[in-house]
Amino acid sequence: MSAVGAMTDGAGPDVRHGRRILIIWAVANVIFVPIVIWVLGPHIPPYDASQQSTDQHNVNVVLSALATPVLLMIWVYFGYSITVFRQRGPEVVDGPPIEGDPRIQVTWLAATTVIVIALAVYGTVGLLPSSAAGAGGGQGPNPLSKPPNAASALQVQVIGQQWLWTFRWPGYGGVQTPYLVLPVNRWIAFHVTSLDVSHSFWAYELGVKADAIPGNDNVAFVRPTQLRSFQIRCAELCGLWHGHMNTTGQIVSQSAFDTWIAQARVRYQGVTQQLPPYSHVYYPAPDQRAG
Amino acid sequence: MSTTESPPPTAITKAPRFREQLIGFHLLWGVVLAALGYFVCHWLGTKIGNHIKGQTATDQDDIAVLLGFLGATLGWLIGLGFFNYPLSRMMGRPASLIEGEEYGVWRYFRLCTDHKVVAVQYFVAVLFFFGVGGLNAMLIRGELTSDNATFIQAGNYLTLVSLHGTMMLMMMSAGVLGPLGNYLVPLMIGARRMAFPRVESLTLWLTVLAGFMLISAIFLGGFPTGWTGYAPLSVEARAGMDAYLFSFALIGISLCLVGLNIIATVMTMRAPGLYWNRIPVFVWGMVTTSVLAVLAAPVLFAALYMAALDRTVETTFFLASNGGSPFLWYNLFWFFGHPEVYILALPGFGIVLEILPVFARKPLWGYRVAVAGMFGVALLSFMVWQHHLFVSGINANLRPFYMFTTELISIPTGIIFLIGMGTLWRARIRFTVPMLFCLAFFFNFLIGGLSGVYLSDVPSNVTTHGSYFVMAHFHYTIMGGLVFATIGGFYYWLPKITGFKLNETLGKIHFWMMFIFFNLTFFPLFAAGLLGMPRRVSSYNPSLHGLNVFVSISAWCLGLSLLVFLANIVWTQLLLREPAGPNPWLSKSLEWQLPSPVPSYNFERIPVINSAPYSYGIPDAPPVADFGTPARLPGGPAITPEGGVL
Amino acid sequence: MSASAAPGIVPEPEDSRLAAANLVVGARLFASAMAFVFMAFVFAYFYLKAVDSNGLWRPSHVTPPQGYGIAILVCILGATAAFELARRGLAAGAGSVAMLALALGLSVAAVVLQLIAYLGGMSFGADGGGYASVFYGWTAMFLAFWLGAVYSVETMLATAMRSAREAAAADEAVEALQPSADATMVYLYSCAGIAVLTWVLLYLIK
Amino acid sequence: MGILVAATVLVVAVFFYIADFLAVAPPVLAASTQNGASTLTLQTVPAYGHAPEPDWVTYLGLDSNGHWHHTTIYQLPAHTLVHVTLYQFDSASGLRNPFLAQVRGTAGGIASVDGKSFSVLNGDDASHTFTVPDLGLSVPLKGVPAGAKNPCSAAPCALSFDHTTIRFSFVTPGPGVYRWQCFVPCAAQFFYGFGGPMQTIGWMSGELKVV
Repeated sequence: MSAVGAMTDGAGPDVRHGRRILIIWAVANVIFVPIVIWVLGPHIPPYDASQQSTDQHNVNVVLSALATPVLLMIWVYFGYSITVFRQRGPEVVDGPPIEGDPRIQVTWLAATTVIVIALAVYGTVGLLPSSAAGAGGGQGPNPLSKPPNAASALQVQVIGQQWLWTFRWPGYGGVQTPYLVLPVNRWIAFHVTSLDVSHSFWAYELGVKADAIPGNDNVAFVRPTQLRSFQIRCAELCGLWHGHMNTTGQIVSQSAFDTWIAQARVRYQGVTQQLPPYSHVYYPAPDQRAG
Repeated sequence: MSTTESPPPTAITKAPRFREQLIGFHLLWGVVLAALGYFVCHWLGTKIGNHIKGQTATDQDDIAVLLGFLGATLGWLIGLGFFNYPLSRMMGRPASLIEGEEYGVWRYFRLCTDHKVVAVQYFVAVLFFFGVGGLNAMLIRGELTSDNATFIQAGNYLTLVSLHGTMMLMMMSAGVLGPLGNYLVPLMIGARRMAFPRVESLTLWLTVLAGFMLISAIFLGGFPTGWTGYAPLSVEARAGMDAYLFSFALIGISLCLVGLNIIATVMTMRAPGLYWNRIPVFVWGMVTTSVLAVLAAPVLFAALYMAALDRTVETTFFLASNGGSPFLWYNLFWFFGHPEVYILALPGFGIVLEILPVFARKPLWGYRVAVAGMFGVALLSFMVWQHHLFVSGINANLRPFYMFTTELISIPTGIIFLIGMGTLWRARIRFTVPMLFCLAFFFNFLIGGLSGVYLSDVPSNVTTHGSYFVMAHFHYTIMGGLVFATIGGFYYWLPKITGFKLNETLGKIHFWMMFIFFNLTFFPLFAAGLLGMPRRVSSYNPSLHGLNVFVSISAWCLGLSLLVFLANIVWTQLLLREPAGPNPWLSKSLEWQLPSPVPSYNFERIPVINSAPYSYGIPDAPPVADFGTPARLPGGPAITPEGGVL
Repeated sequence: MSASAAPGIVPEPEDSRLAAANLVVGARLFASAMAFVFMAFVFAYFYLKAVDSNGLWRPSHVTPPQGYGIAILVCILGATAAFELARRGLAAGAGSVAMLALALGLSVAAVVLQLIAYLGGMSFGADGGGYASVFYGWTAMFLAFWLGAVYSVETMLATAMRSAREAAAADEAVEALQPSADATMVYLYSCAGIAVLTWVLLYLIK
Repeated sequence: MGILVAATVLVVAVFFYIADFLAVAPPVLAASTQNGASTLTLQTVPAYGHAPEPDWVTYLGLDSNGHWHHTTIYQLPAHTLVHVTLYQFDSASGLRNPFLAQVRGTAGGIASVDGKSFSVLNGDDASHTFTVPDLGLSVPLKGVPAGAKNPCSAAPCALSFDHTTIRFSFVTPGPGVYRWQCFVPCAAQFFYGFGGPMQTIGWMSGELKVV
């Protein structure tokens, strides 16, 4: 980076330190950046079970590839400095009285500003409706980043309570199930809410995380792309069994899903009648102090 | 509130005898009256609670518990003598600024207005509570050697995690402002005292009380919420929650007053010649931290107060079913919580940048940019709090804005790295123990900062939010950053505070153990988070078992390294007691020009400052300050460097 | 672990104006901290009002005690004005005991009125929804801060009375009071500003 | 000196600290096994009636000698049919999520209350549930009707007090620790009915240790 090279101008005649640091840094980049992208990269979670988790995986790889040169620059610089500029022996000698260089400072500020703006733009693009539909994150009741024809997405209400996830299907007679089975290659709209305290619905392999907040309808979109199972966990501290609020979901074919939901409607017929009418939020009694 | 005259600091007279000491205002009576106050007010609270029966949120009589804590606080402060002065002022007696400085060793157990005594009290208190919080961490790692709760029950595990988090956050916020800030700010700016010496002592004793109150939560059934105290989980929790609310509120008050005191001191009490551009960068670190403390802590206080009302008189601030909203807590808490994160970072910047020039034997590279960077961090930290809520479903449309402001913080933080790099350029580096800790600060904070970029990026945040990735990230910034810098600072300044050397060899053993095992402990946790391990769980996916066992073993070794630190302190400061001399590091800073330990009046005469304390290598630099000439002619004083009263 | 003073060293005394400057700076900083406490309540007010969760922000029966609201506000503004007059009197070298006594009386009256309102004047309880929560939380918090103002005013009055009795010259009495008066004034003005905001948000706006 | 005192206090405080945590685990109650089937007998009482928390609702377990123990950690053999008998002394307080009125995961998908088998309960009649989410096992427990003449007020409750008897059977999975809990917000005086006993192992939450 030019900042390092330019530093020698203010420092005096010895220009070789800067050049050496630059060369070491360049060599290190040539070695490590490809390693991060192609060797480490494929192993960075959350893999590719859905369009959203694939996006997040790509973002993580890109961020890692960008972070590596920065990390290497600081490490190389500090490593070089503490090796070469070390004062051996007991005597104490003062170094050259350099009090700063505005050109380097401005260059550094400009460089970091450019990087930051680029990162912010990149992150925002990752949220755009067309590409990722909010990247699997909870977006509240009125999501801005929607997939194409969001209205036809499969609606699933995710209900958190202490300490259980249940799932309600407004498109299938409002039946409620204790398991989550999803059709592959179809847009899903999760409506996450809670009956008591705050939880966070984390479908790890799907790349979905949305807080379940009482009184709030938190919408998150996902499009699964693989036939496989996925872990569901709670990612917000919710009391005693927070760490046990796990279950396993399945991504299946559309026909298998249709069979499963039809069976569930029959099986939970009796209890479905007792459920309150489908709503985005619930305020179940006893809402105040029970007794 | 009011003082008008200030008698000159008096020399210490002969301390009263032990028996005479027993009657009076000090720690013993503080403890006795605090216990008495708790039980009296608890009894009273039970009566009130019965009177409005059906209006208590839980059967744990929260009204009685909270009133008990209030009574304990009052009793504690009465016993320590904090009400004597206000009462005498209410009687119309004249103001004074000196109290308890003449009591010899007993100064350390009572209200004392000497800023150096308060700093030592702070040092002991913070070390003690840091030890308690650290042992909690050891127990946590013990439990996590198994993928299912075995050795500690799930509920107790949550209490343990909550205690660890809250204790560390509480004590580390005070960890630099208290001991080093109170000790060094007056010395570095050439003052004899802090602006409000009694308030300074008050903040200390409130911190001590708050620490013990927090520990008392385990006798009240614990609390399950972690340090974030999320409502409405906090509303339904047992009475241990009241201990969290009350002790955190006391810390909020204490933090706010510490900040107020430091800002007022720096604004009005600088020695002549100490212009704004000559103030040591450590003092700037304290000032920027104080700005955050003064403005953020009150919001925490208000939020905790609302939660306490929800639990006692059945208001509904945080209950969605009754016209409140959990988001209200999230916003208020994180409006405090994010500046709090920088309250835990800026002191580290200050310490590191102060120590670096001494051992690089070079002037600080880019002093003005460094100060601007600190202010930049302080200001930006008020504008980023919703990045803690990226997936919560609040204001999803503002996510790009908060992503941008969050990433903006890396610009002023990057400046700190630039300053460090510039200062090391062609330096004459000496690897003393404080210097090693400073260099480790840059290593750790870099990893912490870069992992923050993942968290600030919304798509990546969806996976990492609420996972061990976050936990590893903030341990890298707080423990790897602040704690490393603070320990470096203690190695650097302890010889000044006590007058005795620390052992270099033990110090280096401590450093290398701590550095290696810190990284072995927390780096694998980034992977644990990415692989799907949520925070604050006592049971996890069995596939992560090996990783967690490895981390636990590293964590215990990390704990052992701190025992080396403790042994070093006990051995060299209490047993060996080898005099350090006034300036063992050959520093040019003002405090090192004074004898070690510093006499009670600090400066015989207020010095006249000639330059910033970083003039290393400048051939004919004048001494940093002129101690000989009388700073003020009788009747013609200059209070601020600019020569006027503010 | 600071060492004892070496015998024979008498440190140079401190300038008395330093403490005065400290007090004013401290009062300003404290006022800004107080402003942030109430900023939290202002945020709670507007946020809960906007969310209106479960339609329970402010049920129709929840109406604040308008009479008490006005009376408390008048007492607070009156106390502040009286204190300002007392301070000006001090600056002019005149006696200030009467005005300080008036300020104290009015500030205590505000506390008493608020307590009476809590005990008998309320048409709704603390559990009456979002607005009720904000109302009780805010007014009780303000009461606590106002007690600090009462303490300051009382201290000023007591000092004024004692120095009028004991001081050899009137100048000395004035000198003892002036810096505290400035600091207290900063605090009282801040409290008065928050009291007006309280009245506007909690009583005036529906 | 001050540091020395502080260090001593630290050691003492931490010792008590650890002791306090380790002392509170409730005991493990092993189910009795005969002829390849286990029997687990439990009761729920509306108020424990003794220190430390006399007002708290709680489960109790019966050992093979006929003694009731105040614990919720039960040890069961793996891959074995377990017959559970539950004496229910508490009145109904209703489910927060009516879905849990469904009997799931038991042998035949049914349970019996006072001899009558059922697969769905009216959610408002539920007093507690016995639910092991990881096994998909959930049984709602019908409460004693309101206005009972002879309510039990302190554990352990004799069968002469008003109660309902719930019976069901399930097959244990492979070895492991499975948490179980009650899903009815039955913690009186706690907000949402879910504080206190609901969040404390040994009262309304516990573990099945399958060995």
